[in-house]
Amino acid sequence: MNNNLKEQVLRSSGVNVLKCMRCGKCSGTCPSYDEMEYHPHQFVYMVEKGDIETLMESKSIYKCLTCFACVERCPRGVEPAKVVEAVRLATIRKQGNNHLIPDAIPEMLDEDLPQQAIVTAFRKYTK
Amino acid sequence: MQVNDNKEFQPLIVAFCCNWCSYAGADLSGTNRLNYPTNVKIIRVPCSCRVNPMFILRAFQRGADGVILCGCHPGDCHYTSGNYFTRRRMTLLFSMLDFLGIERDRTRVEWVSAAEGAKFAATMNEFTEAVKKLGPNRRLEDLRCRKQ
Amino acid sequence: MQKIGVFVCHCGTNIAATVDVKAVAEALSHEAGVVISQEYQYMCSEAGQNLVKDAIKEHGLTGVVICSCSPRMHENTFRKAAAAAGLNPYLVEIANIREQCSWIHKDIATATEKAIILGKAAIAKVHLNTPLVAGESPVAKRALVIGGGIAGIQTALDIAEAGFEVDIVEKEATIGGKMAQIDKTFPTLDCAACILTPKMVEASQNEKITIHSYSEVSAVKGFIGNFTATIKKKRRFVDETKCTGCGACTEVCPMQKVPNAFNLGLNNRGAVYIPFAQAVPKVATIDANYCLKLRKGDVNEKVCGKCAAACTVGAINYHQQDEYIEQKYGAIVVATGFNPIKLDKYDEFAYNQCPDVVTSLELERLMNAAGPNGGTLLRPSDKTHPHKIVFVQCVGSRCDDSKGKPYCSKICCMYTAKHAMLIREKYPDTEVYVFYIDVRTPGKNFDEFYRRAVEQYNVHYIKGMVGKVTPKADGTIDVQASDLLSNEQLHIDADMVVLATAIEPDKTARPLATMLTTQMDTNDFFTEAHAKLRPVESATAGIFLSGACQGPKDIPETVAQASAAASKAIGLLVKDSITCNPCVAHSNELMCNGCSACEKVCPYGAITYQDKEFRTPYRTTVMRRVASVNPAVCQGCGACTVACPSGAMDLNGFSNSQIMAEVDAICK
Amino acid sequence: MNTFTYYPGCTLRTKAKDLDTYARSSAEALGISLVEPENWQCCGGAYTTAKDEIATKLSAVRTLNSAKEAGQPLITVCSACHNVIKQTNYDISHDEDMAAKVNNYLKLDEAYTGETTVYHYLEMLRDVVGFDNLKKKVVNSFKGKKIAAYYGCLLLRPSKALAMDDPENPTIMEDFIKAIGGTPVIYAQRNECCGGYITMEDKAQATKRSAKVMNSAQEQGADMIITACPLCLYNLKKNSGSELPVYYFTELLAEALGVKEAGNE
Repeated sequence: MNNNLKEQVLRSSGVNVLKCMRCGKCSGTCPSYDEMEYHPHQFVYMVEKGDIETLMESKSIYKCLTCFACVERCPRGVEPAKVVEAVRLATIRKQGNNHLIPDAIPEMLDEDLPQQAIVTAFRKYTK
Repeated sequence: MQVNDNKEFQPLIVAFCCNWCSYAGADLSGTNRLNYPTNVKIIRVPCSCRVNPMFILRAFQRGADGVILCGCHPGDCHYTSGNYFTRRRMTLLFSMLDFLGIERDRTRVEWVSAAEGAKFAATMNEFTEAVKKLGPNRRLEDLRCRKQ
Repeated sequence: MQKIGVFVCHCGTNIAATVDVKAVAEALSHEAGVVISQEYQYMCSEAGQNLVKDAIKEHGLTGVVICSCSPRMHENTFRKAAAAAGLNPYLVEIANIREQCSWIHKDIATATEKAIILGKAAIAKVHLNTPLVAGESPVAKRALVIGGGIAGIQTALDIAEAGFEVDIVEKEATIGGKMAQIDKTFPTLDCAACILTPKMVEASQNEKITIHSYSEVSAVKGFIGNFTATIKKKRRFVDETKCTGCGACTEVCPMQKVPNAFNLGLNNRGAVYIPFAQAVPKVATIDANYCLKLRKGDVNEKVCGKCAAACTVGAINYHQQDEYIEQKYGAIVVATGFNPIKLDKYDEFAYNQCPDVVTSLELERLMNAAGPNGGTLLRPSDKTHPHKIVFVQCVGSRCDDSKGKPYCSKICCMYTAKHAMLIREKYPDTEVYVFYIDVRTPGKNFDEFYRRAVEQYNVHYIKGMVGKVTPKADGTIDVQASDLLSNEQLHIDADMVVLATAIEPDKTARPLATMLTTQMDTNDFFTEAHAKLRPVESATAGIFLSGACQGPKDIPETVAQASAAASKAIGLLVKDSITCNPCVAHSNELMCNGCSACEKVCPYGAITYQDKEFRTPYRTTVMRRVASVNPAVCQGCGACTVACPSGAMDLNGFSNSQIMAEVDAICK
Repeated sequence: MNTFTYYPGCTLRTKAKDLDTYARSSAEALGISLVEPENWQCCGGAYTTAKDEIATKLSAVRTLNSAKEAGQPLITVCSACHNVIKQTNYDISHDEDMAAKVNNYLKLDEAYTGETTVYHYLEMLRDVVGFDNLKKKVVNSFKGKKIAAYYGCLLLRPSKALAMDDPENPTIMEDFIKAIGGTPVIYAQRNECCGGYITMEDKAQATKRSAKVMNSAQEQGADMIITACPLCLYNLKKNSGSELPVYYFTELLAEALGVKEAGNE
C-alpha cells in the first residue's frame, strides 16, 4: 500500500472511490474489458486499497478508450475512467516511461489515418 | 456579567430555542454530556417564529452580550413555515443592529434539529468564543438596568 | 399577592453532584412571592409529587416552580399533580437544571450559579402565568381514505368494521391498485387476484364504505377531527348508478386501438372500457382522448354513438360533467402508493428499442392468466416462448446520480426470485439468469424462498451488473454483463430481459402533501411523525399513512401498516371530542386595528375577521374590523404575535410579558 | 445573418476535408456565416480529465477565448474537437481552481471563465436553424434511405459536460436524418465507442469494436452510416471489415441542400 501514490491518484482524478457500491456495472459496460488485465471496477477497488503500483505496471492502462461509458452509467457517480487516466498519468509522467515514441509513428501511418488519431494517442500515451 | 482585570471576561448569552427541535437538541447534548459554557441560558419558545425582535433588543438592553436563536431546519418546522418567518425577520433585525453598531457576531440564527445534540453544543461553544472575542456589549446596554 | 412554591430536585446525584441544590433552594427562597422553597431527592416520585400537592393545599400556592429535568420529560407529571391539588395545571413552570445545567457543566460553583438564574427566570415567568383551560373540539365520525389499492382497501375495511363511515377516493376507474396487476405473491405464491378481489368486493358491499372511483381530492381544509375535503368525481361519461357492467358498449366500440393501461400497454382496448373483469365498481368508462365522438369536441354532432345505442339501460351520457362533493371528516388516511419509474434514461438496457426488454410489472401482466397472453409467457415481439431470460436487479435503485433513486426499492429481490421460480416451474426448458449486486431478503421465510430459487429451481444468480443490452437481427438479445466473482465479462444471448425497475411514490402525492400540510422527504415519500415510535401517523394531527406512500413495502407490510393506520384513525374517531392545546394565540380586540398581518402568516387559517361594535365616548358606537382566533384550529406557533404591529396578538403560556420577564431575570 | 466562430481542427484541414467543405457550403446555404479565427491551435484530440493537467487544456481555452473576444458563439464539427472544447469549457466554469491556474498561465486581457457558448454543428442545425426549417430547404431528399446515425462516445459523454442530448436515448442525429428525408435506424451500438485512438495501440481491438458497431447497424437494416468524427469514419471504414458505406453527416446535408458540387469546387 502506497499512501502517497494513492493520494496523488485521488487528487489527480478527483474521484471519490468510497462511493462505489461494487455493482460492477462499469466492467459490465466496458468495451475494452477483454483486453484489460485489471478491469474498471478493479481500478476503483485497488485504488481504494492503495494498490496503485500493480495497476501502474499493468498494460490495462493503455487499453482504456476513454469512451466514458463507465462514467455515464455508474449508478453511484464514481467515474472509473478518470481513475484509469490518473493511474496512467502516474506512470507516463515518470522519465523514460513514454508509451508511444515519435519514431514509431511513420510505421503506423496509412494514407487514411486521420491526424486526430496521432495527436490523441500522443496525449494518452506520452508526456 | 463581570468585567474584571484579573478575571477573563464572561459574556452573558441568551439562547432562544424552539420547543420541537432545538430545545430537544439542547436536551440531547445534556443527555450525551456534551459540555458547553454556563454562559449560555436557554429560554424555551414554541417556535423560533415566536421570538419577537423586541425580545432580542430587550436582552441587549438588559446587558446580554450575545443572543442566539435556534430553530428547526428550514422545511422541518413543526408548524410548517415558522422558521421561514424567523429567517426573514432576523435578516431584517440584523441589518438594523448593523446600523446601530452592534457587531454582527453578537447575534446568530442557527438550525438545530432534535437529533443534533453535538451540533448544539458545538454551536454554543463556538458562539460563546466569538462573543468573548468581541468583549462586553456596551452599545445597547441601558446602565440604569444594570444590577449594582 | 402571589404565593409561589419552589421545589428543587436532586435527581439522585444527577443534579446534586454538580449543582448545590441546597444553595439553589436557599437562594430562590428570597425571590419575591416565594413562600416555600424546598429540595428533595426525587421530585417525580410519588413522595415528591405529594410534597407539591401538600404545599399547594397548605400554603394556598398560586404558582409552582420545579427545578428538575427537562419539561419535555416531566412537565405533564407535575401539571397533573398540581391539578389534583386544585391548582390550575398551567400555573406550573419547570426550570431545566439537569439536561441544560448539571449534565453539561463540571464546575459546581458556576453550575449552581446558573441553576439559580434559571430558577429565577422560571419564577419571573410564573408570576405572569394565568390559569388556562383546554378547550374541546368535536370529531366528525367519518374517515377519508385517499387511494384504493390494497393499503386503502384494508384501512377502509378496518375502519368500517369498527362502525365508522369511510370514503375511498381512487383516481383510476377501479380500486385494486398495483396488487390487481400482480400475478402471484411471494413468498407463498398465492394468486394475487384470488386474495385481493374478495377484499375489493367486501369493500364495495360494506354499507359503511363509499367508493369514489375515477375521482380526486381537490381541496382539504380544517384540522384534526374537523377536516372538510372536496372530492372531484371526474366525468366518465357513464352513469354509475345505471351501468350494470355488462360490457355491451366495450364490444361495439369501433376505436379498439387504445393502449390498455391496465396491461401496461402490452395490448389494446376500446375507447370505452372496464379495466378488468373483477373491477370494482364494475362500471364502464369512456376515454375522452380516444372516443371518436368526444374527440370531436361537439358531442351533438352525429358521430359514432355506437356505445350509447348498445347500452340497454341508457347509462352512456356524453354530456356528463365533473361533479364536486364536499364532505366532513374526522380523520384522513393517505394511501397513494407507488409506481415504477420511467426508464427513458436507462437505454443502455434497450428498453425503448426492444419490445422483449420489459419491466418486472410488465412481466407480471405477461404471466397473468388475465393478461394479454392468457397466462402463457410469450415474447411481446414475436409471441414465441423465450428460452433464455435475464433478470437485471437494481435498475434505478441505489443510485447516486440524477437518473435514479438513492434508496433500495426493497421488493425487487423477492419478486425477481418469484419470477425466476415461476418461470422455471412452468417452463423447465427455460434458462434463467439473475444479475444482482446484493440479494436482500430480510423477512419471514424470505431467504429460504430465495435459496429455493437457487437450489431447487436452479436459477443462475450472478454477482455483477448488466452494462449493455444489444438487440440482434436474429431476434435474440445480447446481454453484456460483468461476473464479479469469476472476474469476466459475460455475453448472454437472451430471448427476454426483465428489468427490476425502481419504485417511486405516485406523482399525486406531492400536491396532496401540500394540501394536507404534511411533510415529505426528498424522495416524495410521506414522513412519519416518528421514525420508530409513530410510524403510521404523519406529523400533522389527524393524518395517517398507509402503505407504500411512506416508503417501499411489500404486500404483508402494506397490509400491516394499513391496519395500524386504521386503528390509529379509529382511536381518534371513537372520541366525541378532542382536547385542544390551550397555549394558543388570542387577540386583544381593543388594540387590534384589523390590518390582516396576522392572518397572512397563520399556517393553519385559524384567524378570521369580524366586524364588531365598540363603544366610544359620548354614548356613540363604532363598527371595527377585528381579528379573532379559532382556538380549536390554532396550534400555538406564535407567528402572528410577531407579525402584529399593534401588539394585540399574544400567545397563552408564552406571552410577550412572560418571555420578557424571563429575559430580564436572566440578564439581571 | 447568424455569425459563428468556426473551429475546424487539425483533421478537417487534412484527412477530413470533406467534413469541412460540406459543412461550410451547407452553412452558407442555410444563411449561417462561419468565421475561422486566426492562429487556431489543435485541441489535442482528447480531453485530459486529470485535475492536475493544465497545459493540455490551454489550446482549447485559447480557442474559446478567441470566440469570446469576437463576441460570437463557437461552432465545431469534429466530435473530438467538440468533446475537448466543451469539456474544457465546462470544467473552467465549474472548477475555480482550474480556472485560476489556466488564467494565471495565459495572462489574457480579461480572465476566461467559461463565457463562450459552444455549439456542435448538429446543435446549430437543431437550435439555430431548426430541423423544421432545414426540412423546407431540402432539394434532394433521402427518401427511402435507411440511415443509421453513429454518435460514438465523444458527442454524448460525459453528458454533464456535453449536454447535447440524452446520452442513452439521443435523437438529434435521427431528427437530422428525418429532416433530410431519410428514415433513421435505431441500433443499440450507436452510442458505443468505435475503438478510437486504440488503432495506434491495438489494431485488433479497434477492429473488434468497429465491427460490432457496423454489425449492429447492419442488422437493423441500415443502408448507410453517418458520423461527425473523422476517427470514427476511419475505424468503421478501414478496421471493421464491413462494406456498409460510412459518410460524414455534412456530406448528406450538402447533398440534401443541393450544394454538394459547390463544396467540391
